[in-house]
Order: sequence, then C-alpha cells, then structure tokens
Amino acid sequence: MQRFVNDPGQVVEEMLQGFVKAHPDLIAPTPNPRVLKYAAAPMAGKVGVVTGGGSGHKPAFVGYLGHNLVDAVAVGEVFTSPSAQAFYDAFKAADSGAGVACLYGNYAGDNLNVKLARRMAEKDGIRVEVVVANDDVPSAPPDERGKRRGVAGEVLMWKVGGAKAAQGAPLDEVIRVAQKAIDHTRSVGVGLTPCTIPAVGKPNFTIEAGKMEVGIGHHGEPGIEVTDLKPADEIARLMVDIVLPDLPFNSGDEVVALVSGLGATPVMELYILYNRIEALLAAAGLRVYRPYVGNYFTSLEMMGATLTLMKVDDELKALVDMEADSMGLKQLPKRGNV
Amino acid sequence: MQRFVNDPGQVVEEMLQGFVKAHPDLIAPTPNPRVLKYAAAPMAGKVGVVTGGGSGHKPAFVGYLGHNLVDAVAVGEVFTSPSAQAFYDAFKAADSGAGVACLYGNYAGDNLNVKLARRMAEKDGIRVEVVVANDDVPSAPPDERGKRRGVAGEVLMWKVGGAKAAQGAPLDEVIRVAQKAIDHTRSVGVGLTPCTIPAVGKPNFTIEAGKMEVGIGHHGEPGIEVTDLKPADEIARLMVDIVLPDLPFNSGDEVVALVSGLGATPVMELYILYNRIEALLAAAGLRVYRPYVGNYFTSLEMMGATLTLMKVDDELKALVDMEADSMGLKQLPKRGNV
Amino acid sequence: MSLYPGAQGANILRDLVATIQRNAAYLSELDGAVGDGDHGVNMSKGFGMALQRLNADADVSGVLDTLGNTLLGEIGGAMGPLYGTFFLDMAAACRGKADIDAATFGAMLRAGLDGVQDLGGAAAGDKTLLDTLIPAQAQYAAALAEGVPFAEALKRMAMAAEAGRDATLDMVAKIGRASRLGERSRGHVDAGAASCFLILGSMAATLVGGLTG
Amino acid sequence: MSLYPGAQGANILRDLVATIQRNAAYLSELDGAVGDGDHGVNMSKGFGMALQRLNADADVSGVLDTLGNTLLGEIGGAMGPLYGTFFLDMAAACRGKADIDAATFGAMLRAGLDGVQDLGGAAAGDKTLLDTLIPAQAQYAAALAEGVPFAEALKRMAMAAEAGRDATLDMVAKIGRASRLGERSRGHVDAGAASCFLILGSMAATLVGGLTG
Ligand SMILES: Nc1ncnc2c1ncn2[C@@H]1O[C@H](COP(=O)(O)OP(=O)(O)O)[C@@H](O)[C@H]1O
Ligand SMILES: Nc1ncnc2c1ncn2[C@@H]1O[C@H](COP(=O)(O)OP(=O)(O)O)[C@@H](O)[C@H]1O
Ligand SMILES: [Mg+2]
Ligand SMILES: [Mg+2]
Ligand SMILES: [Mg+2]
Ligand SMILES: [Mg+2]
Repeated sequence: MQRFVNDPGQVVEEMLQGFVKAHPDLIAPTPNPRVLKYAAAPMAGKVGVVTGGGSGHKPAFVGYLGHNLVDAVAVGEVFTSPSAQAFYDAFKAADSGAGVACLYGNYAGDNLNVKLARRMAEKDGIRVEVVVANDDVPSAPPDERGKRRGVAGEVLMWKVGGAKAAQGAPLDEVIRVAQKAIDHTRSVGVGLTPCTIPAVGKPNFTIEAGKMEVGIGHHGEPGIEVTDLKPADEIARLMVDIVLPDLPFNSGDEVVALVSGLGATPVMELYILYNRIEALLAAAGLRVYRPYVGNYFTSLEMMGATLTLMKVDDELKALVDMEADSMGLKQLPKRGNV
Repeated sequence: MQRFVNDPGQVVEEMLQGFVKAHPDLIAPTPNPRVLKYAAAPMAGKVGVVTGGGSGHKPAFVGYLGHNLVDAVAVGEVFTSPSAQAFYDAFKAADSGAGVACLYGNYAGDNLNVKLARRMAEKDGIRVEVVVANDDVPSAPPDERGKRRGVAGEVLMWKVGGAKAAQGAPLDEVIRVAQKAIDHTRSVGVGLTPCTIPAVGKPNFTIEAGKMEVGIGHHGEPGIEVTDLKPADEIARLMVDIVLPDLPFNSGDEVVALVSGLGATPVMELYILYNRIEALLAAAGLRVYRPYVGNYFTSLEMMGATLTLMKVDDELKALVDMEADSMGLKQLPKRGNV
Repeated sequence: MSLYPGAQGANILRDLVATIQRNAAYLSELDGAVGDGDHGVNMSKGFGMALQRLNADADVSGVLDTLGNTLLGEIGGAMGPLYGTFFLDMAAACRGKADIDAATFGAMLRAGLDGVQDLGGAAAGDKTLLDTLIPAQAQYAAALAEGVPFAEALKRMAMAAEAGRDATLDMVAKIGRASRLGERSRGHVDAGAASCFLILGSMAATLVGGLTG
Repeated sequence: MSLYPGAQGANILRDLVATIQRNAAYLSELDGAVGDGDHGVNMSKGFGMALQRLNADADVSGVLDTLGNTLLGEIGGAMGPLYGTFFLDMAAACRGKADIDAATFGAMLRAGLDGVQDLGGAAAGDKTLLDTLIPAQAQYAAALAEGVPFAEALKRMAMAAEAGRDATLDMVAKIGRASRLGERSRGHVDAGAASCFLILGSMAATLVGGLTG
C-alpha cells in the first residue's frame, strides 16, 4: 500500500487532529473526539445543521463545517457510520435551542445510529428533524427510491439547508428546503479503479483493467453494470442518460451540476467530463445555472467520478448562491466587476 | 490506462473548454486558445500578473486565474512549457498599460519561451518583469539555487504578487514582493507512485512497491534518494528536515505552510501529514501563521505530497491574508464571529 | 429456585469478550465473503472497550449497561446500535434485581429482541442476527412455559441459536450491505447471525456455570 | 556561381517535414532514454503544422519564417523556442534575396547558430543540438573560406553535423532535463543533436538537388 499512514487503526484520529490544527477559524473540537463543530457554532437562535458519516470521503463530511453550512459533524471510522453517541453529541454541539436539522445519507448504519441519537436527544428536549439523502439513481429502481444511497448530492443538500438556517429560518423551513433540494437532485457514479482502506491494506474490490463500473457507490458498492472502459465523452453520455430521465429533468429546466472526482482522478479529466456533460445538457435543453467541478465527495484514492444534477427554482438558486466558507466549499459573494 | 480521456492529443483543449464553461465569472477565453485570462482582466491601472506552464498540475496554472490573483495564463501541453507565442499573448491579455509581472517556475522550456515572449512584448512597448520560482530544495544544492525548480511555492508567489498588484502597486513593487515571497519559500516533494501522461499511455517512471522517491519533481524528476516507504510521521520528519535548514527557518519564525497532494493522495492523508508537520514545526519553535492543506499543485494522478514553507513578516502576512477568488484558491475575508 | 447471583455480573462480560476475541478473525471472514469484512474487528473493538470500562462490582444490569453504552458510543456501523440496543434493553429488564432468575432472563431476552427488531426493522428470514435471536428467544420462552429448569432452558436457547445461525447459510440477504448481492449472498453463514450465537452461547454457559440454589 | 532558386523555397520545408516525420519514433526513443520521450512528437507536430500553413509561393526566407513562427507559436518546451529562433534568424539573414548563394547560406547558418546560442546559453560539449550545429557551421564556414563550391560545402556541413551528433554519445548532459541524470546520460545520443543533424542533412540535400548555375 503506497500511502501516507502511520497506525492504520488511527487514521481517523490523526486526520481529525490535522483538521483542527489546519482550520482553527472553521473547525473546533468538542468533548467527544469523534465530533467536530464549526468554530462559531452554536449560534444563538439559529437552527443547528448536523451531518455525519464514515471517513474516507474528504472533504465530506468534516470539510463542510463552516460559515452558512454545517454546524457539527459526527465522524465514523473509514467507510463506517459514526456511533449513535457521536450523532447525539453532534446534535448537542449544534443546538442553540432552535432545534437541529440532521441532513445525512441513506445507509443502514447511519439510519440506525441517527434513530437512536434522536431518541437520546428527545430526552434532553432537543428537537431533531432529519432529511435522508437518496440521490444515487443506480442503487435502486425509481419505485424503491427509499432504498437509494446518498452520494454527492448531499453537498447540495448541506449548501441549501445551511444557507436557509443561516438566514434564521425555523427548523421546519430548513428541513423543507433541504428535503426539496434532495428531492430535486439525482446522481450517478462511475468507477475505474478500486480503493484501499488503510486498516484493510488491500483493494476492497476489483475493477479489471479496461473495464469500468457504472453506478458504483461511494464505498465501491457494485453498480448497474461492468462495461468496457469508454472514452470520456461516452462516459459523460452514459451518466447524463442515467440521471436525466429519473427526476425527470426536462427541456427548459435550470440545474446545478456537480462533477466530483472520487479521489485519484486528475482534475484535468473532471473538466474534460464537464466539457461534454455541459454540451449534452445544453442539447437536452437544460441550462447549467451553477456548475461545481472538483473533489467534493471522494472515496479515498478511487479513480472515478460522479455527476449530480439539482433542478433549481428561484428559492433554491438564492440559497445555492449564498456566500459560504468551509474547507470543502468556499463561495464568495458575487463581485460587481465581472 | 484507467482514465477519463477522449483523444489523448486533445486533453488540454478539452480541459480548457471545460474550464471556460465551468467558471465564466473567473475565466475567459482569449483569441489564442492556449491563453486564458481572468474574466475581469485587464483592469485599468493595475499591473497584469501572468504565469504559465505545462498542463497536468491542476489547479495550477489556470485554476489561479481570478480575483486578486493571476490575470492571464499561458497553457502548455501536459508537462510541457507553453510556447513563446502563448506567453506573449498572455502578456497582452493581462496588460492594462501598467506593465506585466510574469511569475513562473524555473524550467528550461519556460525560461526560453518567456525570454522570447518578453522580446516580442518589448517591441510592443509592454514592460514585462519576471520572477522565476526556484523553491524546490532537492533539485540543486544551495550554492546552485539558480538551478532549482519551481514547485508548489509558486502558489504563494502568485498569492503575494497578485494581492500586491490588486492593491494598485506599481510593477517594481509587485516584482519585489513576489521575489521576496519566493526567496522566503522552500519546498520538498515525496512521490509514492508514478503518473501516466494520457498521450504516452504508460507510467513515465517507476517507483517500486514499498519504496518512495524523496525530493521528486512535479513531472517525476528523480529526487535525492529512493528509500523504503516509511510511516507518515517519518515522511513528515524527512520533509521538515530537508526544508528547515535550507532557508534556514529559525526558532521564532512565523511561516505559511502549504501541504499539497500530488493528485491521487487521499485528502485524509494530507491531514495526517499536516498533523505531524505542525507538531515538528512547533517543536522547532516555528509558528504556522496560515496553513494550506489540499491539492494546490498536482502531477496528474501521482500518489505523493509536497511541503512548502514561506517565512512571513508583516508585509507578506497582509498580502497572504487578502481575499482571493479563483478555482484553485478561494479565501474569504476574516469574519468577526469567530 | 435457581438464581444467577448479581455479584457475578462481571463474569458475563469477561466470558463474552474472550469468546468474541477468540472468534474475531472467523467473524471478519464470514463478513468478508458478502460484506465489508469488518464484523470481527468492530465487535472485538467494542467488547474490548467495554471490558476496560467495567466496574467489577456492578450487578448484571450494570454490566450489560456498560456493554450496551460502549457499543452505542464507540462502535458505529450497523452493529454498534443493534447490539448496543440489545444489551441496554436487556439491562433495563433486570434493573434493580439483585439476582437473575429464569423469568427475569426471559424478560431480558424478550426486551433485547424487541429492541433490535424495533430499531432495525428486519424480519425473520432476512439473513441477519435475528435469524439466530428469534428462534433462541422462542425456544427459551417455550421451555419456561413447559416448566423446565433455568439451566436446561438456557441450554435449549443456545442450541436453537446455533441452529438459527446455520439456517442463514441458505438464505438470501434482504437487508444491509449483503442484500445488494442478492443470490450471491446464498451459501454463506451471516456474520451477525454467527456473532449472535456466540453471544447467546457464551451467556448461557456463564449463567449455567454460576447458578446457585 | 551556384544558386538555390527562391522559387523552390517550399521544397526545403516539404523535405524537412518528410525527414522529421520519418524519424519521429527514433527521436522520441532517443529522448526517452534520458528525457521525457516527446522529442519526436513535438518535432513532427510542429513541422507538420508549418507545412499546413505554407504559402507555396513563398521564397526561402518566407518559408523559413513560416516554419520558425509555427515552432515559436505552437511548440512549447525547449525545442519550440530553440528551433523557432534558429529558423527565424536564418530567414532574417536571407530576407529580400531572390535566390540563395553560398555566402548567403553561410550568413544564415551563422545567424541561426548565434540565435540558438544567445537564447539557450548552452556551450559546445553540453550534449545538446549545439554539438551538431557548432561543428556543422564551422565546417561550412571553413569550406567557404577555402573556396570550395556551394554543393561541396553543404556536403561537408552535413558530414560534420553527423559526426557532431555521434560525438554526443559519450558526453554527459550539462543542460536541460537529462542533465539531472549526470553520468547516467552518457552512452545515449542526444535527441536534439540527432534532430539537428536530420535538419541540416535534409536542407543540404534539398539545396544540393536544386542548385542551378
Ligand atoms: N437491520 C438489521 N437488523 C438486524 N441485523 C442487521 C441489520 N442490518 C445488518 N444486520 C447484521 O449486521 C451484520 C453486519 O455487521 P457489521 O459487519 O459489523 O456492520 P456493517 O454492515 O456496517 O459493516 C450482518 O451480518 C447482519 O447480521
Ligand atoms: N539550452 C539549450 N540549448 C540547446 N539545446 C538544448 C537546450 N536545452 C535543451 N536542448 C535540446 O533539447 C532537446 C530536448 O528537446 P525536447 O525533448 O523536444 O524538449 P523537452 O526537454 O522540453 O522535452 C535536448 O536533447 C537538447 O538537445
Ligand atoms: Mg462496516
Ligand atoms: Mg517535454
Ligand atoms: Mg461489515
Ligand atoms: Mg523531451
């Protein structure tokens, strides 16, 4: 394993220490070492925005702690849901009395731990409402949307929910827009190589050279099919063809488009993909209101990429456009000069 | 080659098209397809900041076009210097009449092409002054600093020079601070795997499993030595031990610390490295004034990392702290709430 | 009437930890065949931490409370909350009892099962630890109704657990990670079903060994 | 007095392109041994583009101007500016000449060499294309001083270029990428020295073949 690791059992602890040291203006520790919070949280009167998940997806989840984004994060082992206690402590770290919006992804472990954590918080009188991201189209058919995984669309859910909370909206409103965001969002991933969890030390699945896994999950979960590796333009088409009919996105729609690398993909190639994706969307009558291209939600050092589209109306646009500051997503207000 | 590529000869063109589509507020095309400019450039009365280099180092170089940063970039093939014409056209795109600061890295091709481009610009009456980054410690001994390569320290040179130009400083002042920035900067890289140029289709060098290349260059140039792969903490120590004595950095110094991945390294592991680097610097009496951890200057999908330190005084601190907006580096002004 | 003395509560956890740690590699191997191969690591990490936190004077309820809280607090994934709830609900069902009698243990088992089912929403036949736990609880309850002695009821519970575990071999997973494999999950014993048998078997042995009266 | 007719300027470029493209793989292979293996690709891309831009009516100066500008405009790296300058300075040295005589070619060669040396700052023995170009120019100048005919001087130039190329085999690179290899660069012919011989050899052949008078 050609990697920067000390004790493979301690990668999460050491990473978290590094995060706290590197971003004192954004990230602060809490009494639970598996919970980090936005340095300014909790903010009086503001709904607390919480998320959590396994490690190995940087910038997700810790990287979205910050200004107009997430207030507290529960941190799990690599590719493992955080504990119920961690979610509960994250709720406490984020709550100012205005309640907590827990915006997380649809995985068995996370569902169970959040459920328990909510029960614990209820006893303390902390109101916690949840939105469960399930934007990953290939993980279940449309009539079983409840089974679909949450993937990179979570970033847009946090952006929208975080912005709404920052505006001072009450909990129900924050939940409404976050749910609306994810309901308008669809994603698909393509994997070209597997990745290696440090504690395991060998790739956790296989993709043959010359093949690719269409619909891969963020932990290497099998997708829809394994096909021959195709040129970037054809992969772009495959992704667009999977995502568009599902919402469905229709001609005339405006969308936020997020193309994220899965870890090892050269950023150059994400722009090659985006170049074609934008053209395909334009050909389908869709206008990209705001693109995000980069490593927003990764799977260690997997070679691969995800495409996420969110259909936006005026409400979602305004929330997406709001200034934000975090390690993983920084967005300055619009300047007059351009 | 498990990668997102169409015609390997067209990766640069397609990437540039993607960049222009994805960042209309930051990046604009110019008549020369190998030159992109900041959408707001040239700005009346402001010194134009120009850089350029081979492709495959994203976010460098195009990703640093933007607000308070770089005004125009000359773009080369993967790992190849841009042409003289591209540098010349970049000078023209950036110049508002206040002259151009060309801040680039020390490579044979870039030196030759910039030299020719300056001659061409001179004939047009455009004043171009240069700063040649040579922050890479392992590439030559201290008494041959002029032979050293420019690596991730270039990002700090652009940050400082771009900020000074944005303040309305005259060309000589912009050059002075950019030169001061790079003179106070030292870097080292460690490579764990090679990378593959799409047009070549096979790794451009070899690193045996269980080994690492200490002092590797951004194109896989051989370093000081090939040693057994060590735990992250020991690699951190190796890097710090190479960088500190060279300036030298002394107890009591304040530094900007930049830890950049070379492409495939999981961000988690960059923070594991930073966690130890910060501790080692503290033990040496150095205070990290501002850390940057992320993929700031990469080498396609190489597994590896670089450490860059810049010793800062009040002047450099103020310039480093300035707001900036680009694809590769976004920095919001300090908020009162934290 | 047979009783398990509250003063020997700590033995339950000590034996559980020894059992789990001895079988950690086996559990991970089972999980690796269809899941992500971390079941043994997760379990032995969580149980080991609980042992470190053990108050040696605690009664049965206190010991199971420590175990449940540790699993809930430290082990994420699906197992932390499921087994955490199992032990916490067992603990609640014997809180305040100086010693454990057959009826109390029956109530504990019922409470643990209910907790896991309520939280996880899985059913018998889904190829999970419930395929061990459900028949084990049913067998124990039946034995009690028949009036068999505590020790004998515990033995029947353990045997039913073992049979339940073995029955998962031919099942197709309908929940959790392995469920995405569909038919490919058949032919492997479920890791959680295996660990659940180890847990129930270990508890039965400790209790039987410690019964007085 | 022998003259190369300006009207045949385009032939120079056509022959050059054919030569470079025929040898592209060989040049890349040489570069690959110690450099980054792109020399043949770079060269044939640049020369090929120049041919597309060729104005078939251009005189020698015009043709070399197109070639130089294309290399400077399109080919980055070290070769674009070096060969770009070489051909542009040659073009400048024969601007306005209807036809090329031996003295004019001598001036062109001198100008090209000076341009490359001035720009690149390399010296004889550094294991670069200069180790081909310097002896070739010297030999041509000496031949002219001796008063040998144009065709014969061109042949001597080409022979000296070939010998210069071969001499790089035993040199240690002191400039460019290969220089970081030190002693490991010995035993390989320098790629630029090889392409420079191909260029000078091709030009000599074209000129000799086209001489009139
Ligand atoms: N909803 C559920 N109810 C009961 N048991 C479950 C449920 N989901 C998963 N399991 C059990 O969890 C086991 C896997 O545990 P483990 O490997 O520790 O967690 P993970 O799946 O998060 O890696 C499965 O073998 C199965 O028995
Ligand atoms: N300063 C210089 N002066 C003359 N020739 C040089 C100089 N630097 C490099 N060269 C020549 O350039 C050749 C390499 O060209 P090429 O492979 O096209 O460029 P790059 O090194 O950028 O990949 C070397 O073989 C050498 O002959
Ligand atoms: Mg797991
Ligand atoms: Mg090259
Ligand atoms: Mg598992
Ligand atoms: Mg080369």
